[in-house]
Amino acid sequence: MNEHSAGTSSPDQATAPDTEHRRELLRTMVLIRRFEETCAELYSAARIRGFVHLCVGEEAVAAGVMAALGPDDAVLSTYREHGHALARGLTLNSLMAEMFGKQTGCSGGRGGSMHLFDKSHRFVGGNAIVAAGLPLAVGLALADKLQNRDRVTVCFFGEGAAAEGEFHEALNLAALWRLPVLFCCENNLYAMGTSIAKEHAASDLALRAESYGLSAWPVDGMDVLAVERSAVRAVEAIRGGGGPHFLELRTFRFRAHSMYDPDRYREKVEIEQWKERDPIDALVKTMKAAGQIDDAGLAAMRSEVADAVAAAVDTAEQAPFEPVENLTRFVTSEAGTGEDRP
Amino acid sequence: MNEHSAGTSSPDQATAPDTEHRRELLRTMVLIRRFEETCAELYSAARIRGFVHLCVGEEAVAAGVMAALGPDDAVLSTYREHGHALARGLTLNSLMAEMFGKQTGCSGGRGGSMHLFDKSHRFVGGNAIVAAGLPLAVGLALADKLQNRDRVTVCFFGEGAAAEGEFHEALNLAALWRLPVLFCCENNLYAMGTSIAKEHAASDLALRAESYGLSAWPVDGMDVLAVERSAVRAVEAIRGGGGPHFLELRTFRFRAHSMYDPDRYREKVEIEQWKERDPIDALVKTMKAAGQIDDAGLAAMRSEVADAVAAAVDTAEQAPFEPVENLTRFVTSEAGTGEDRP
Amino acid sequence: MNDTLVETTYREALRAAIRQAMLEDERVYLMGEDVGDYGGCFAVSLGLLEEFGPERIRDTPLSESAFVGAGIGSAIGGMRPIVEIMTVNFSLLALDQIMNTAASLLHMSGGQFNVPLVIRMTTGGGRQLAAQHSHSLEGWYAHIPGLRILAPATLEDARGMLLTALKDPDPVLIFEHGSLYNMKGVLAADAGAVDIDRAVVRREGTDVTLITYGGTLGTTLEAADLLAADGISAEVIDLRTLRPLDDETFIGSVRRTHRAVVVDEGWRSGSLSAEISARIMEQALYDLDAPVERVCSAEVPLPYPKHLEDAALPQSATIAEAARRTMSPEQG
Amino acid sequence: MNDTLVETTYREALRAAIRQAMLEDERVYLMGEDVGDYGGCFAVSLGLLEEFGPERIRDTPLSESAFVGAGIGSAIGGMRPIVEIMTVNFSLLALDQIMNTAASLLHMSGGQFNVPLVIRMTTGGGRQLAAQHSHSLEGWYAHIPGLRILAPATLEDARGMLLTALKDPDPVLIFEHGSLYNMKGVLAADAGAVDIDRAVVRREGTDVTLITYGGTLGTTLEAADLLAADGISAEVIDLRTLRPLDDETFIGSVRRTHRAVVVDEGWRSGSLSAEISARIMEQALYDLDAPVERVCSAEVPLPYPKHLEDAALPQSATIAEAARRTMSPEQG
Ligand SMILES: Cc1ncc(C[n+]2csc(CCOP(=O)(O)OP(=O)(O)O)c2C)c(N)n1
Ligand SMILES: Cc1ncc(C[n+]2csc(CCOP(=O)(O)OP(=O)(O)O)c2C)c(N)n1
Ligand SMILES: [Mg+2]
Ligand SMILES: [Mg+2]
Repeated sequence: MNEHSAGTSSPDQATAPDTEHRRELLRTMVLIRRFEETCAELYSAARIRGFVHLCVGEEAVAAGVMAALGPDDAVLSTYREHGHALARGLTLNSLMAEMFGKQTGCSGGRGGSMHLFDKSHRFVGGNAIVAAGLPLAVGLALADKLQNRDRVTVCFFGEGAAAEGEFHEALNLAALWRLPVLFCCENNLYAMGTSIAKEHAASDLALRAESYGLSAWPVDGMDVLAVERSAVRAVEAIRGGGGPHFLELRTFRFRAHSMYDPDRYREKVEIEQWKERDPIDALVKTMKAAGQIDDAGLAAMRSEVADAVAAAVDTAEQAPFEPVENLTRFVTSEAGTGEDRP
Repeated sequence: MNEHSAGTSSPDQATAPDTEHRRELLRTMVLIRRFEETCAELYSAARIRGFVHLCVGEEAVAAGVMAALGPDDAVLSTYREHGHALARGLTLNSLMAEMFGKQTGCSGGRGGSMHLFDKSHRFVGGNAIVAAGLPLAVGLALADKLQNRDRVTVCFFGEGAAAEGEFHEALNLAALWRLPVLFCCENNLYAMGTSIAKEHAASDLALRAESYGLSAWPVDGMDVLAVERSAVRAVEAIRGGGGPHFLELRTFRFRAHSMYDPDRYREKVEIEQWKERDPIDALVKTMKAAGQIDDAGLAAMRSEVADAVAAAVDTAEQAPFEPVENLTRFVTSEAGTGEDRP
Repeated sequence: MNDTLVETTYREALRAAIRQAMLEDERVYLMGEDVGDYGGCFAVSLGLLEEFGPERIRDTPLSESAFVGAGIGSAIGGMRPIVEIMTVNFSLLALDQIMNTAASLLHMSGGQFNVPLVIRMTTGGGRQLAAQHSHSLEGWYAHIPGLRILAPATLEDARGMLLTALKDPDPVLIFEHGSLYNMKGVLAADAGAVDIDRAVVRREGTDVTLITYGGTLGTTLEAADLLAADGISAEVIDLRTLRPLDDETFIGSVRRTHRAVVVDEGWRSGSLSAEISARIMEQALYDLDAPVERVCSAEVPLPYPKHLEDAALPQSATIAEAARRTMSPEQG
Repeated sequence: MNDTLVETTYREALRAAIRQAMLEDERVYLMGEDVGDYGGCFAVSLGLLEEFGPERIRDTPLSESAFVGAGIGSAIGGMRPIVEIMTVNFSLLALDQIMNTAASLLHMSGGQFNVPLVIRMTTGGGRQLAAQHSHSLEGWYAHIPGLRILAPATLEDARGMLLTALKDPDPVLIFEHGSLYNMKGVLAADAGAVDIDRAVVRREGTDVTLITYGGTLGTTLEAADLLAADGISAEVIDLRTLRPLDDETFIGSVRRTHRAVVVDEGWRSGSLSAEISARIMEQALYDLDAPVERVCSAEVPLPYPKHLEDAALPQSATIAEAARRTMSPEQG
C-alpha cells in the first residue's frame, strides 16, 4: 500500500493548482453544507419528515470523488446521500423538492431523503438498507463489462456496512470477475452509536479490502484535494483494466447520525477535534495561501449559495404533490417506461 | 503463520506414538469409509433416499479433530456429516437408522442424511444450508462464555461456505468477542462443481481468516496425525483464552458431491492423484513402519467393522417408522421437552 | 393484586419488561445493533447498558444474519436471548436463520433441540420512513410453522408479552409497531406477564366484528366510535397472537354479529387478513349475513409523502365504510 | 403454426427456453451457483456453458444475496439476467435484495429504475429432501408488490413462460417444482412464448372447481379422475401466475360450479389458498353452495421419511375427499 501513501499527503503537494477547479470544489462543499443545514432547520420546523441523515463534515469525500467521474459513470449511495447527490450534479431544486415529497422531486417525491435517484446522472440512488448497494454496484459494473462499455461504477458505504455479509460477498465477486467498481468506504468511525472498535475485530478496512485482492488504500477524507487525487488515480487504474479498487476515506460526521439521534455515544471533545479539521476551512486555507480566494470572494460564494438554497426551498414549497389517485403508480412499469411485453 | 507450520509436518515428527490411540484413529476412519460405502450401495438400491453426501477421502479430518475434543465440547457440521457424527461417537445404529428414516434414528428419522443430531454428544447437527452453522457456533460459544463454562465449539464447513456472507459476519463476531470457537474449514477444492479458483478471488483461506484477527493455519487434511496435532494445539489455545482459531484442512472428496452428481467437472487424474494420498492407507503405512499394525490386524479390523455396519443395516431395516399420527410432533415443544410456560 | 396505577408509555413498558426479565433470570440478555451505547434505535433499551453492562446489553456489528444465528446458538446453549432487529425490513437479512434454523431445528432434530429465543423488531408505517423502513410483515411471518408471532397493541401487552415469551421453549417473534412507542397511558404498578395464546375483545358490540391487531387497533377503535355515532355497534377484537391464531375468539364473535371486517396493515394479497377470512369461510359461513371485508394496506412499497402514505394505510374512515357495507350488502 | 410434435421433458423445455432467449437477445445471460461447469444442480443448463461460454453462463460463488443483487444491478445496467437460485429455501438469503430492492426500486425512484430481472428457482417437496430443501414458498412470495410470480406446471409453460418473463420490464420470479423436471410429454416443435397473465382451465367440469398451480396440478387432475369415477364432474384450474392473480378465471368457474377446493402445497396458514378463498368470499359468496375447502401442506418443516412426507403433502385422495365434502356440506 505504500506507493499509495501520497493519497494521504498534504494539499501543498497538489500538482498544478487550478483556481477555477478549486473554486468549484469549494462551492460544492459549501453548497452541501448549506443544503444540509437548511434541511436541519426545515426538519426541526417539521416541514420535512422521515429519517434525515446529514453528512456535515464529510463534504470533501463527495466533492473529491465526484470530481474524478465522467457523466457515463454510475454512482450508488446510502441514506446519507445529500452530499453525493449534489456533488454528482443533481439539481438543487429537484433535491429540495424531494425532501418535501413533491412531484418535482428527483424521485417524484416518493423517496424522500433516503431515496434520491436521478437516471439522467446515473445516480442509482440512496439506499436505506446498509450494504445493499454493494451487490448492485457489482451488477452495474458487470453490465458494463458484458457490454464492453468503458464505465466505472462508484459505490459509497460506511465502515459499519463493511461488517455486513454483503460487503464480503460483493468484494469477492468484484475481485473475482475484475469488475470496474470503485468502492468508497466512508470511515467516519461510528455506525450510529457503534464505534469501529465494537464493529470490527480487524479495523484496518483498506487492509481488509486488500485481502480480497483489490487495490485499496486509506485517504484523508477531510482533504478534498487528497480525496480527488486518490479517486482520479483509482478511476484511471480501473479504466486501464486494473480491476476493482477500494478507498477508505477517513472522515467524521460533525452532527448526529440522524435527526432522531441525541448523540450520546461520542465525547464532545472528539467532535471538537474533528471540527478543527473542517474540510471547507481546510480548502479555504489552502486556497488563501495560494491566493486563489479571499474573504470577500468567500463571502460572495456563501451568499450566492445561500440564496440558491433559499430559492430552492421556496420553489419546493410551491411545487405540487403527486395526486393521491397516483398512489399505486410505479409499482410495476407502465407502457412507455422500461420495456414492455408485446 | 510460520510458527504453526509444524501443523503440516510429516507424521514421523509425531510425539510418542501410542499404538492404541492410532488403532482407534484408524478404526474410526475405516468405519467412516465402510459406513459411507454401504450408504452408497443402499442408495443405489433405493433403500435410502434424499440427498446423500459422502466424505470418502476426508476421513482424517473428522477423526483427527474429534480426537482433540472432550465430551462437553459442541460440534456443528454440514450435510456432509456422516464422518463427523461417527468420529464424534454417535452410535452406528442410530446413524444407520436415521439414513432409513426410522424412529430409532439419531434424529428420530425426521432428519435423514443431512440432519444428523445427538444432544447427548452435543452434536448440534448436520445443516443443509451452506454456512448457516457458523453463526450457531458463535452463539453456542457465547453461551459458554456468558456462563463461564470451559467448553469449545467446533464448526465444520467447506471452502465454498467461506464465500457466504455469514462466514464474514460470524468470523468477525467470534474474533470481536474472543469466543471459544474452532472453525474447521474443510478445503476439498470444490464446492459442488465450482473450483476454489472460481469461488474465491483470494483463495488462501487461512490467510483470509487471519485477516479477521483469528489464529489460523493450514493443515494437511490427509494426515490424521497432523490434523490431530493441529486440533489439539488449537483447542488448548482456545481453552487457554486464546480466542477463536481457524484450521484450513486441505483435503479432497474421492467421490462425487452427492449421489446425484455425475462429477463432470473434475479431471479423473486429479482424483487419482489425491487417491494416492488416501488417509487410511497413509496411517496404515505409518503404523506398519512403527510396527503398530500388520496385514492380519488390518484385515481383522476391516472385517469387524464390516460386520458392525452390516448388523446396523439389519437393525435399521427392522426398526419401526414413526407413526403417521405423529407427523406434526416437534413443530413446537411438548410438555417435558425444553422448558414450558407455566 | 395491587391496583395503584402508574403513568407510562409503550416504550417504557417494553423497557420495564426487559429489565424485569434480566433481573429475574441471569440467562436473559439483550443483543442487537445499538442496544447499548446508543440506547436502542427507538430508545427502548435506554439506560440498560449502565445497569447491566456490555455482556448482557450486547451491541452487535451490522450483521443481522450472524447475530440472529448467534441468538439461536446461545439459546441452544442455555441462554435466553432477546434479539433486537431494528426494523422489520432488515429482518429479511436474517430470514434464513429464522426459517431454516430457528423454526425448523426442533423438528429436524426429532425433538432434541428446542430454541428458546425471543426476537423483537419494529414494524409498520405511518412515520414517513418510505419503502425500506415501513412495512408490516408480521402477518407474513405468521405463515412459518415453529414460530410464535406476537403483536402487542396495548401497554399491558408491551409490558407483559415479553415475559411470557421468554418462558416459551420455542422461538417467539414480537413485532412492535413504530407508531406505538410514544403511546401514553396508565398501567397497574404490578403489571407483569400476560397470556400469549388468546385474542381478546377490546370493545364489545353486536352488529359487526372488527378483527385487527398491533398498530391498527387504535384506528379500528376509532372506526368503532364512528360507527357508534351511526348507531352501529361494532365489536373490536385484538388478535394479539398472530401465530397460532385463536380462532375461537373471532369465530365466536362473528357467530354473534354475523358480519366481519378484518383490518390488517399488511399488503392485502396474501396478508393475514386473507387467512382470517378463509377461516371464517370454513368455520362460520352459514352465520354470515355479508361477505367478510378486508381493509389492508395498498399494494405499494410505502411512499414518503404523508398524503400518499395515509392513502396507503388503513384509516378509521375506510374501516367504518367497510363495516357499513357489511350492514347492507348488495346481494351478488 | 407448425403442428409437428416433439418428445421432451420439463427440464429440456426449460433449457430450450433459456437457449432460445440467449440466441435471440445478447443481453440475456444465466447466472447462479453451478449453472456452468456442473451443468446446473438439476441439470437444467447442461451443455449451455459449452455453447455460450463462461461470460453468459456464469458460475457464481456461494453468495445468494450478492449474485441476486448483482442480477438486479446488471438489469438496471441494460442486461436481461436470468438468475438461478438452486432451491427456494436458499432464496431466503437473498430476500432482502428481492423485496427491499428489486420489488421497490421502481417505486422508490419515482418510475426511473425498472428492474427487468428473471429469477428461477426450484421449489416444493416430494423428494425426501427434508426440512431445508423442500418448502413451497411461491405463494408466500406472491405477497410482495412489484414482483410477478410464475409457476409453470406444464411443458408448454416450462418452454414458454421464461421467454415472456424476459420481456417483462419488472422482476419476475419463476418457481420450478422439483418433482416436475423429469416429467415427459410432447410439445409443438415450434412452441414458444406463452401468456403470463391468465389462469387456464386444464379440465372442464360442472360440479366443483379445483384451483391449483405448479407441482400439485398433476395430483389435482388425478383427484378429478377419482371424482369422475364417483360421477362428480370437477373443473381444474391452473393459476399459472400467482401474482397478479387472475380472479376472473377462477371466480367465473366458481360462479358456474358453486363449489371450490383450493389445492396449495404451501403451509396452510397464510398460504395463497387463503387469498383465493378470501377473494371468492368477496366476489362470489352468494354463488357458493358450500364453504371453499383448502387442501394444503401440513404445517410442519417437511420430514425426511417418505410416509411422513406423503402425509404432509396434498394427495389426490385428500383432494377428492375435500371435493366430496363440498358436494354435501353439513350446514354449519
Ligand atoms: C441492514 C440494515 N441494518 C441496520 C440499519 C439501521 N442503520 C441505518 S444507518 C446505520 C449505521 C451505518 O453505519 P455506517 O455504515 O458506518 O454508515 P454511516 O451512517 O456512519 O455513514 C444503521 C445501523 C439499516 N438501515 N440497514
Ligand atoms: C445457502 C446454500 N446455497 C447453496 C446450497 C447448495 N449446495 C449444497 S453443498 C454446496 C457446495 C458447498 O461447498 P463447500 O462449502 O466447499 O462444501 P463441500 O460440499 O465441498 O464439503 C452447495 C452449493 C446450499 N445447500 N445452501
Ligand atoms: Mg460510519
Ligand atoms: Mg468444498
